[in-house]
Amino acid sequence: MISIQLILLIIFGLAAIWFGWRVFMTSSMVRSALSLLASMVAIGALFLVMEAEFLGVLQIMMMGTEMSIMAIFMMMYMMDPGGLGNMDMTHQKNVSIAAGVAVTVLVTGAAIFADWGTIATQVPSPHEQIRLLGMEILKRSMMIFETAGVTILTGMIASIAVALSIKNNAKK
Amino acid sequence: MDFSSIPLLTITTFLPIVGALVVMVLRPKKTETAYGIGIAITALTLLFTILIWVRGFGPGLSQIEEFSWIPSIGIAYRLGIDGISFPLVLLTALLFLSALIFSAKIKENANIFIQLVLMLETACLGVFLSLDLFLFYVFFEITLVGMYFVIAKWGHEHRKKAALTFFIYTLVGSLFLLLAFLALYLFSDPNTFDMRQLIANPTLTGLAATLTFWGLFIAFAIKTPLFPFHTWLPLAHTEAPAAGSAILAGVLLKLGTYGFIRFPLLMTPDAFREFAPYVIIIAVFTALYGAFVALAQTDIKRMVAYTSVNHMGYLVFGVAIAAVTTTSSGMIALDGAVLQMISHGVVTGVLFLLIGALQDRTQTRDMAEMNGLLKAYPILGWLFIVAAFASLGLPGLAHFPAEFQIFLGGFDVYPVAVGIIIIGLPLTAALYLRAIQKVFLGTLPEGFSGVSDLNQRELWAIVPLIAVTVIIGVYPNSLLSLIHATTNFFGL
Amino acid sequence: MELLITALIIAAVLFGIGLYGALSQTNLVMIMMGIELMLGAAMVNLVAFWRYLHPEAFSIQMFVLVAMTVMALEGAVGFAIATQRFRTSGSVEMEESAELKG
Amino acid sequence: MIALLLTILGPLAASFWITAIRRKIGYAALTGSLASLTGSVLLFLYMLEGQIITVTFAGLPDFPFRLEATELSVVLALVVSTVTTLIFIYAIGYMAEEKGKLRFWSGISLFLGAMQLLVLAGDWILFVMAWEIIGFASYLLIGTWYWKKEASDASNKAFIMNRVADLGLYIGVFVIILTSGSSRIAAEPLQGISMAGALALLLAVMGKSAQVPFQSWLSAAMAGPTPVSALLHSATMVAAGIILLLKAFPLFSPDALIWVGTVGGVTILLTGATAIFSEDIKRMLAASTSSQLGFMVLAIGAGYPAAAIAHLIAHAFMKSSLFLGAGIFQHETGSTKYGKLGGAGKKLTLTFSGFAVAGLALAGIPPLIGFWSKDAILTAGLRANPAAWYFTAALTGAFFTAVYMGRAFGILWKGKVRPNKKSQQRSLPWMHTGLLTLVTAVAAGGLFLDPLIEEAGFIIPKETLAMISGLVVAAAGLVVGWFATAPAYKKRIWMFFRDNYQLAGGYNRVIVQPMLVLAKDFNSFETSLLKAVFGIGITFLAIARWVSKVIDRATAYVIDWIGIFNMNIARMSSFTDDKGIVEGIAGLVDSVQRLGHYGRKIQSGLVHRELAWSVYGMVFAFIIILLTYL
Amino acid sequence: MTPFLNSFMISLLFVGGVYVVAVLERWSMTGNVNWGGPARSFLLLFVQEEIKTRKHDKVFFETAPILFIGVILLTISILPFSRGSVIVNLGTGALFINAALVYVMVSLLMAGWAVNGVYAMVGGWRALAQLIAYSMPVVMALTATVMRAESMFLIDIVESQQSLWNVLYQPVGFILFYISALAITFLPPFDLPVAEGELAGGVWADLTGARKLLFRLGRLALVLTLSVAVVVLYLGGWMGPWLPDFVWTFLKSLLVAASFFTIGRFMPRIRHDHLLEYNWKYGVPLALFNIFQVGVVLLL
Repeated sequence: MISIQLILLIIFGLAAIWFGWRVFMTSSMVRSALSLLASMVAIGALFLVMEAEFLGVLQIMMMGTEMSIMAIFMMMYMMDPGGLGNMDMTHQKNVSIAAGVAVTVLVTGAAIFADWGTIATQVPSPHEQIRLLGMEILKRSMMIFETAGVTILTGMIASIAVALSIKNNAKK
Repeated sequence: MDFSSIPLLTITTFLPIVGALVVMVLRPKKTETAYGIGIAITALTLLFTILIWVRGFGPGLSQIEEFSWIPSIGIAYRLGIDGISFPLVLLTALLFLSALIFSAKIKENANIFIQLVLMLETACLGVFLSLDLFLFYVFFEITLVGMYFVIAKWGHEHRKKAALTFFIYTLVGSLFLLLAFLALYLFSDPNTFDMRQLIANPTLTGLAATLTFWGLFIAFAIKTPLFPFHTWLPLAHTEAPAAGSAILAGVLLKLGTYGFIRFPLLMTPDAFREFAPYVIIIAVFTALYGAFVALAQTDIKRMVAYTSVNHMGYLVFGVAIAAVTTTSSGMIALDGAVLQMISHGVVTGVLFLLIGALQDRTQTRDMAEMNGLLKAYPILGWLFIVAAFASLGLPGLAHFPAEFQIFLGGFDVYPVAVGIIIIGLPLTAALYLRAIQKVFLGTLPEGFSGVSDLNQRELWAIVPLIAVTVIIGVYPNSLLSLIHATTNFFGL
Repeated sequence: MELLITALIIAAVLFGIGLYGALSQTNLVMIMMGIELMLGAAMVNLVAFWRYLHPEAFSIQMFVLVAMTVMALEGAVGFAIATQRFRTSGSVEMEESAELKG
Repeated sequence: MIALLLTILGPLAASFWITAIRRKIGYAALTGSLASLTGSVLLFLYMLEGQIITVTFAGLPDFPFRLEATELSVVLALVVSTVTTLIFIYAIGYMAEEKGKLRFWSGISLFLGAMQLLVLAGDWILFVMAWEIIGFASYLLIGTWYWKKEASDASNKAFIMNRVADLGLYIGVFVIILTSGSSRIAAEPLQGISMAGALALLLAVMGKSAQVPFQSWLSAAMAGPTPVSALLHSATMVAAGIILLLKAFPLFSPDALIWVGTVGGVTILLTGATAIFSEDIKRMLAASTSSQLGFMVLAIGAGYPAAAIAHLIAHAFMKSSLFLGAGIFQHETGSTKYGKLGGAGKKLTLTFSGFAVAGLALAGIPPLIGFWSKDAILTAGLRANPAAWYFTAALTGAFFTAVYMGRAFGILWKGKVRPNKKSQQRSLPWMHTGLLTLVTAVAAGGLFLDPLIEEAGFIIPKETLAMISGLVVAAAGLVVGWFATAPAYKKRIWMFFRDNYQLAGGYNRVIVQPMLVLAKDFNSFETSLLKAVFGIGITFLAIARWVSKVIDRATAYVIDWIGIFNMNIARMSSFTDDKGIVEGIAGLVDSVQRLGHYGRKIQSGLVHRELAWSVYGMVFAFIIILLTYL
Repeated sequence: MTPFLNSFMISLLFVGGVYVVAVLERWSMTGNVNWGGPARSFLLLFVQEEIKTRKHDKVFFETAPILFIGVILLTISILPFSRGSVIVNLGTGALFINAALVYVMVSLLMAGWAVNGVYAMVGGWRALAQLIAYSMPVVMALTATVMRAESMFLIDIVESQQSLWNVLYQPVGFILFYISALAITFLPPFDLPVAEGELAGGVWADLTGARKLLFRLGRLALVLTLSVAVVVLYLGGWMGPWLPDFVWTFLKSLLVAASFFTIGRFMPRIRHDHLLEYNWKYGVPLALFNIFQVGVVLLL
């Protein structure tokens, strides 16, 4: 049977895929960045469809910021004038396509032929979800989550350290 | 939280490594501060061990601290303590404190030295406290690494050679150990690394037990060391820095003997009983051999090193006796053996520290080149004489109760063996007296420019150990009560 | 069932695209985009599994969070590296960066 | 209880004070000994009231330590503390201008404490401890002047000989404990001990109380200060052996006692002869000590411990006073050789008289104390079985005693006075006090001997025959000795007698050298063992070299594998031969480089290539997983 | 009320609110209240001819305004005017506000980039800079309020202020959120993206007609939305005596909006890099402190 959920899934899924495809098809940096953003938002929408409301919203929010930043970096490094510039920025195309297709096929095959046991129909309400997630994070998986936090901190420090200009150091 | 729920053992075990980290992070410019930190940490560790004592523990393995580590194959973080391991823990804490205080004169990369020593302490405590084969093995290996670097970096003239010999020998030993542990694990039912279960019901039988026993035996015989495997010991002891050899003789040898008691005696008792006569033969030979070779040495440090071979011979003899018989005499011998570990640790530690002080002053270890030093360094000399007599088993000092019990227990079972091994006593007496006469007695050579006698620091390091020696000598029950309770418990 | 499989297939395709991008692009930032896509696909998988297989296991959601963390992190570090490369070699073209050649 | 502890801990505390505080050392020691004395007196009074004080405290797990003030031990303790106190008084004077006060006083206090512990020990382990500590203290005391070669030698000799003999004690105690199941020293044990155990104990006794063939350390021990010798020879060190015999006497079986008696008799004769022919007053006294102790051992062997105790007490007083006198002579003349001492007696009349009284007592002239004790021993010999052997041995011994005492008198008195260095007036009073008090004890002791022994719970045997014969031989001996004062007997045979039958050197040849040789052999074996280990390393190294040739023709993986193998071997052998490790490393480096050469072909620094590689890996892994599922 | 009626009157409220806000805006610029002005300018813009720049990016050019107004409407739809009157009572409302409002800036970015012009693009990037600056404090401030309410339902958040309004309960959070709201609405002093003076209108420089209209309208709606958000989150929502609930919300929101405009008039423009600096150096720590303080107070 065709449930509304399935339809939404397919719609947003197609959207995500389409935008994802666009990412590498445009010759304009900002376009690709923003289409990646779109794709990510679609993924967030997928989450929402799959009733993981918190995650969906969070995904949408975070990606908004992140992809915009990506766009600005594109501008900075690629000097992309508004949409013109028609150069090809790809290499080892065949390998890449092969790899992409192969992986896709493999995973799809696995997804189709694997035997997923029973399918759950009911999930907790969003509010309940958030509560349970909080419990999970702060009780059982606290260690892991703290690790993630520490990782973030490390990443921040590391990226700042890397990005610091040597010239500045020399000057100081 | 109440006193009983504090994980004292874990704290005690990992306090030193924390200290090492502190040193590593702060990397103090002044070595004084570095040593301050190190000494404070070790002192704190000692305090914690004493707290453990105060908290008290039953005859069996108690104060267990356990949580799952690699549950899939039943490896867990298990710490526990009983009357056999606790005195060793105490010894370790005390000896490391003294060693660190004593070596506070080492100036070149003091920070790294301190870190290594602290790491070593953690490892040793871990070995004595861990109740899990895997954990035990890990700590066992760490001790190896730490000691290797201590010798190789801060040792004397042939340090590289010595360190490498030490490393290779003990590495081979731990290979056997690993195999034996795997055997213990595989043949236990249900498969477990938990030493408590392995002790509770030793399941090995037949050939497996035999092989396991010999594997363990070789591993620990190398560490202890016993006769054919002892050649690393004089090198290592002689070349290591004073504190290093004190730790090496005081604690690291005990890893082997402790292993003898903990594994072959408790986990493969039948095999041990079967092969005990051979072990006894080896032990007797080792004791006499060590005594004789020591008698022939001219290098005083080497001599002391060989005497520890001799003492280890007594010790293993006691353990083997305990394995042979289940009567009370076996228990007496085992008490003696355990006490022997402690007393040997303290006494030999003192001796090595004193020799280190001596070497700092005279720049030589050759007894022929020293004479009449008692006049120059009265305190050092007298402390050395006391320590030497303790080591040759003078009553009222640490070694006597131990050796007396070992021989007493042994005499019941193998009077002839005791008759032979006891010859070691006058031999050690002779060699120590010779050393004392050569080094301290006699007249001071002309124009001897005496450096000052033991200074405050060295006294602080050495005198407490001497005090402990005397205490054990005159009031052995202080430790023996604990030990005896445990040996009783294990029904040995 | 078909719901789950649909989600998984979507994820698979996204992953493939991301992979293609990561492999084919010459430009560091673009490569990062590909990686982001792949991560997104992974998250879709996770959420799908949570939704259709184990709604009670919230560690899955927790892992999605961790994955987002990783994405953000990857972005940050990637941009830092890009900045550094841009400073040193004036471009972020990976074709030109073969210092790691053995 | 307090008294018991006071007796033992008083001196020990004094010793501790001396080592730690280092002030007023002489007086501290004196107070310590006085404390001990008062303690023992208190004990004695308690004992008169008939109460036996016992202190038990935790020792080894199954064997608690116990102190027990039995009649015997109380009496002995009393004697010990009295004699020691007097000697201390003397020593304050004697040590006044000697070096090494600190060591001397601390050691001697420790010695006294240990001795009291030995006397009062109520269980064998404590007894062994006291026994050994006495040995240690004697080591310290004899080595008081450690910078003198002979002093340090003598101390070593004393300690090691005792140590060897102590093995006997260890074995014996093991036997005792294992047979009786407890370490307590029982007045009347359940069953005796085996022959072996008895002989082992006898060995210990021979070592401690310098019986043949262990007597040589005693004369060597003369290297120490005179008070030390006085102490060692009179009531403490050597007496320990006798005390051991007394405590273990109930355990001995008759045929074991025969051995004891034999040892005693032989010692009496041989060492008596030594004493006669010795040319040095202190050595003479030393030898005589051995022989007197022989008397005691003989008595015990004969089965009459009472006689032994009596003689022990008497001998304690006599011998200590003799030594003190000798010490004064030494101080005045600066030597102990008969040659130099000639006529010293004329000058120091007071000292000489004291010396003479003690000597006569030792020779066994009534009514001095020695007469009674010797008489008791003769009686014991007479009643023993076989009486012939025991009695003759004892009688001859008595004769010898008289002879060498007489000879000593002769030399001291008849020789011509020679002027010598001024006498230290400052220290003499102390010495005289000590000496004369002891002498009075010697003179008057005869009256108190019987009650004392009875208090100790024994009866002194008496026989008129013994008395008369003893008196006769004593008189005869004195006369012979008085006239046999020819300075030196140069004949080899006499020398042989004098020098303890070469046993001193004999030990060196019989025991010490072989031990050292053995040690040398072991050591060489040890070095060869090391060499062997190194040799293994070298062989491995050779293999390594050979293999490293093969490497060149091997493929990369084989290279790699052998390289690591090679490296291990090189490690193993590197401590013998540093070149080895170098070559091993070289081989490894070579192989690794080859491998790396292959590696770098796939290693393009390009990110996308690397990514592609990782993807291949991923796909591969994925397929594997799938296959495992299929 | 039926849901339909409910949503209808809410939208009515909004339209009215927006209109009033428009009047307020004029007043804040010119200083005199002119009730007809907004309507007139609305019509003017509506009939204005459309000028498209050369080589503009079609997709973005069309989508940007729609996205802009769309996200604002989304935000509106989850804000409760009273306990009953909310269109979508979202389980993650508090988070959603932020999530949606991020896209305001994204749309600005798109618009700025789409019209192929320098000023516009610069404006867009500035917008992004501001976004990076304030996103952190906003989320953290929201977190604090959610912590107090132990729920993300905006209604619960309002309920949680029964005893004490958040403005007093967590003043630091309020200030942060208030400033950030000002920045979100890129009103002066944060109006760099569309600064008339220095950037000739910035993002909007080259927009005309309906698109401009949409943006202006959207901006007005945005102001109202954020005022409502401030009210809901910090000023106790509909709580107040005598008057019906939604009226209270309405009045409070208008007051907040007025405060927005007035503040804008009396403050100098803050450069975006300064804004970044302040927000990251002081804003984030303050927000953290705020969370900490709320947590402590909660646990007490």
